[in-house]
Amino acid sequence: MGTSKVASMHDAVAALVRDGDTVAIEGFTHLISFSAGHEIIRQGRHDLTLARLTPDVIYDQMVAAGVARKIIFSWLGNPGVGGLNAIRRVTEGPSASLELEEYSHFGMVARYTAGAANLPFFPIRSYFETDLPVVNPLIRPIESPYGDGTVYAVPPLKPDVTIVHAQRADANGDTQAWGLLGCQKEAAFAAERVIVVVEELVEEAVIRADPNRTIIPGLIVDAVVVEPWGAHPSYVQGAYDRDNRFYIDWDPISRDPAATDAWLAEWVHGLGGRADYVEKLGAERLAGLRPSAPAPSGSVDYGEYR
Amino acid sequence: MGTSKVASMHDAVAALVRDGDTVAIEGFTHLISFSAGHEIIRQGRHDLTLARLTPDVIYDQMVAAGVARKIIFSWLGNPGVGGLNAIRRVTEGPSASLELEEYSHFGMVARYTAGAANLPFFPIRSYFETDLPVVNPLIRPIESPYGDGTVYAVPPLKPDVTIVHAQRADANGDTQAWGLLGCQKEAAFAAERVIVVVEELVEEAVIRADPNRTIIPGLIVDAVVVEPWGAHPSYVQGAYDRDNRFYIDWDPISRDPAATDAWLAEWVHGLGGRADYVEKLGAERLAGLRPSAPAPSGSVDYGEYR
Amino acid sequence: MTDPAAFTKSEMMIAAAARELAGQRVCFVGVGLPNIAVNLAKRTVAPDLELVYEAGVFGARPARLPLSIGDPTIVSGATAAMSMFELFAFYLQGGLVDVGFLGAAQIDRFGNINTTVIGDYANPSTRLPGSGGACEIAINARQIFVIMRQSKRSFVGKIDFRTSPGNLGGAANAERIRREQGWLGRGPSVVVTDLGIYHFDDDGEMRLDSLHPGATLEAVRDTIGWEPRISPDLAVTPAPTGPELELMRVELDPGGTYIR
Amino acid sequence: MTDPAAFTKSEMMIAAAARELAGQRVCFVGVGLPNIAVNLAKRTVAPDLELVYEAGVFGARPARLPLSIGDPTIVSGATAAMSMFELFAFYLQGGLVDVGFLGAAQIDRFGNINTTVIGDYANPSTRLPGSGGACEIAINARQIFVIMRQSKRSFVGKIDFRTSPGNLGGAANAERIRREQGWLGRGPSVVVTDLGIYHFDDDGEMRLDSLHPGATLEAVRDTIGWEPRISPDLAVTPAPTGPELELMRVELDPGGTYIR
Repeated sequence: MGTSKVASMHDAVAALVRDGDTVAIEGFTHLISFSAGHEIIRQGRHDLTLARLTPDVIYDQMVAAGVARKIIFSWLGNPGVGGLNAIRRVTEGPSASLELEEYSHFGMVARYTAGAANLPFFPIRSYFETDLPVVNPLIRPIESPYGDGTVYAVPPLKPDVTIVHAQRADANGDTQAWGLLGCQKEAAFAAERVIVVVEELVEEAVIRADPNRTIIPGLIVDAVVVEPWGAHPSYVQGAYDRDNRFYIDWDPISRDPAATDAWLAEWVHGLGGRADYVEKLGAERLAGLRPSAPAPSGSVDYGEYR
Repeated sequence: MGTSKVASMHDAVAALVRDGDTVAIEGFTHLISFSAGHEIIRQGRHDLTLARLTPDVIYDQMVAAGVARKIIFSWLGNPGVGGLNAIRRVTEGPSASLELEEYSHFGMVARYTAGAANLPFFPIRSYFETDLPVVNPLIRPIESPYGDGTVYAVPPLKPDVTIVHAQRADANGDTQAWGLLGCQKEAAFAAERVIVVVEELVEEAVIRADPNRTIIPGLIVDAVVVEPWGAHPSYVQGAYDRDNRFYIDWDPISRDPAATDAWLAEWVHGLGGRADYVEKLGAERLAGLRPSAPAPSGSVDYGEYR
Repeated sequence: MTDPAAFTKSEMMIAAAARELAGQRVCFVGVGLPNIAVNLAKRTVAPDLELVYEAGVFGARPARLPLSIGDPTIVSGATAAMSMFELFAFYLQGGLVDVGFLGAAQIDRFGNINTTVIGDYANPSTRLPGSGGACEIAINARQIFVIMRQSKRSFVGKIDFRTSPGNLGGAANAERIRREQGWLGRGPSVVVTDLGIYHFDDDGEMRLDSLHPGATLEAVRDTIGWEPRISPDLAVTPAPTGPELELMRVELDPGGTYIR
Repeated sequence: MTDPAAFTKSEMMIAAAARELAGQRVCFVGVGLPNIAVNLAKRTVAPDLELVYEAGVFGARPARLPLSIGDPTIVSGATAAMSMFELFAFYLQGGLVDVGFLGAAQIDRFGNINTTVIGDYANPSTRLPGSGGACEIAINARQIFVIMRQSKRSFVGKIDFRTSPGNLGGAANAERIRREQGWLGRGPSVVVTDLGIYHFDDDGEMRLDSLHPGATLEAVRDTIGWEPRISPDLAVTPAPTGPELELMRVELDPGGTYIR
């Protein structure tokens, strides 16, 4: 099937992420493509609208680096630690310069779903008697055509680029993931362009042996980037754990603009890419993030039918 | 967790399927619970509303046996063979006695989805400029609250009972299936009561080793019936093939009311249950339906995190 | 081994339909004749064709001709197997399908299709299967291919029920409505029958562009419920090749369900 | 080994919150304090409790305290891991969640919750995380449990932003609106703080039913922005037991993130 889509992160971002784009790096706590976020910073993209349920440390870094003009989100924090300080600096007080567009988690998931399904809106039973539709006029009531009341609608979200990290893909971009699946599938189908970053490149036969495990078909994928540890400090089910120390350490760094700049200089601008980053983190730190033991899924039989 | 839900098909149907119920035996060509349909006939249920995308031979048999007053569907045929003759007899001509409520496939899937998600309607881009909304007033136009046009809505479908066949479940009812997944998940979540019929009862640990493979949690399951070959003459991915000869043979039988009655007497009323049916089919016929070779999915690693 | 000089009208029809798929990328495979035509195309003119089955499969590689629209052979070795919600919402309605390949019981000159009833809906003389996925395929696939045998009962001046919209009352009418309603589909582009190949002209009406070997314009006119438009450059369809016939007879339809 | 005579206010709060889950079946676990309270309950009063994580997990059996609302330990060994669409649509909105367990930055006497901003929305003095799933949990879970520390800044007469609806302007008002709008949720039923346990009375207002050991009514009044209703049968919360403390200190929160 066609030619390989395997590319370096540099080339994938250079070709597919453009100034002014709406970019979604999705993955709910799991499989967050920090490596793509860093490359976007390194290439100096600007005026991006960044969409993500949980902006997390990666968008805090991207905002600190000046790539964003707006964030579309549903929960803005450093999970388990506190606030996102770089984002707070540009959203609190009279000099706020970063635009925020805010939903709930299900609202964001429903927005991607409407985008993926080419629907003009998606109805959900949420937002009743809250202030969210007051401050976000895109959350609108919609009456059931069956005369049984009103629910709320959210509009489709169609990113220019969606970037997801996964355990494995083949060279066509056929992608499989397990563990938490978040809304990567919906965000990818909703997007104009898709970059998949994987821990491991596998033969097409590995994918085709378990078609129910596929979350994204190569059909909608523009580039496959192979970068082990590309989701660090977030995690990859079965491969490595969340590096909680990183999330905790980010808090004091991000409170201090100078320290933040120094961190970006050292860990992003000062490195060529994820391979350098992995080397700099060091084998010992990485080894400590491996699962305590394997937990195999077991195999099921699809049968051959000739 | 809790006590076992394992029951005989007799007891499951006796306890959970009631006269006048809306019953959905779902499974798109794959995993069709013929065995549950036969038990419903055997117990003489009546005035059922039968919902299914493709009524298939099983609903033809149930209609022939007089259990149904109405069918809700999207494609009414004997797939690859022709019409469903018992259903045609009671729907064509001036003496039609079976009520039909008709959608498209996506309309039916959307109805179950709205039922499962407790939505008052589900919007889809279908039905434009067709006669379906003309003859089915439950298919209604709905305007986008964003001023960008109109789509169609379908109402939720919430069966009293949904019955699905699957490869395996544990005694709690936690159910896993692979291959074609149809809309079993949506139909099960939409239902008030759920019966799961499986080829194999497995330990809870087998399910929990691969949580992404679970399609229905025991939480919504009322009974687990263990009946190998319970989906014959439909098929079970990895276990057995479709018995096409059965579908072809059904055509002349179902054209003749007397032959149909004789078939029901011999293969349904005359048997105690699926074990008798399997024995009557014979080992040779069944052996011919096994896959030509195994096709293992392979195992993935979830990792232990302590 | 296979004599290309002897072939059935069905074999010609299926081979001609398969060839129309050359250059296409993603095809949504309908039940019946489309299924064998698409599977033949995948083995001949369009090896990279991605097969989409409404049962919930993308990138199928059936090792045999699937017995119906759902079959374990379309899953084993496929790229992805998923819920029907995902297939209809994200693949079809999401705009990823280039060709929707349908059969029909009745068709009119503008490619509008009936697969629901013959006669009155409430009191039909024949109850047909209904839409299945055809209604949304016709609206959301970028273009529609149709394969069906010609007869006065099937090629009619007015269809009894519009299950799947084609060019409605003609091209101008259809284009305006599609634009206003935001359809992704541009409507029907090919109809292949047992007698010839039709495309749609600027008025949105079927035009006979190629006549199968052995078929005549009389036979065409005798099996169509309106005066058909004939291309001034009417071609003759190349006969099925030896390899096409071999594939149909030996691999795809050894029982002769479709090709007889 | 663990001295039950010495415990922190946080330990008392978490133990009291966990005990409230006795007899419950399906709990949607919020981020932060709810996470440790629910995990403690699963190991003590409610071993059959089914844990639902918004990240897309049903029937989690975390081998350690999850670091945040998403963590690989909530997946390994779970009953089901799925897309967030499925979790929110079918489990939560579908009505399968008995208890939604939330934290809050501000709460009012009727259990309405703010986790969005302090101050004006457009120009906030503090930007809080926002809804996450809390808004739809409050509407769709059958009942809501809240765990949060008391202070004049958090227990306020009027919240700055209503992220998650509680009993709105009182029980009568809330019941009418829930009925009219078809909510599945019946609203908040328990608030556990570092000082005591509140339930909601017939007016839909918080009522102090139990005071933690060491806490005083003065301390309660000093940390609440309205004159609190006090039960005439005010109880004293039983202190954390040795096993509860052991579980919190050794297994669930050895780093002392929550229990200090």
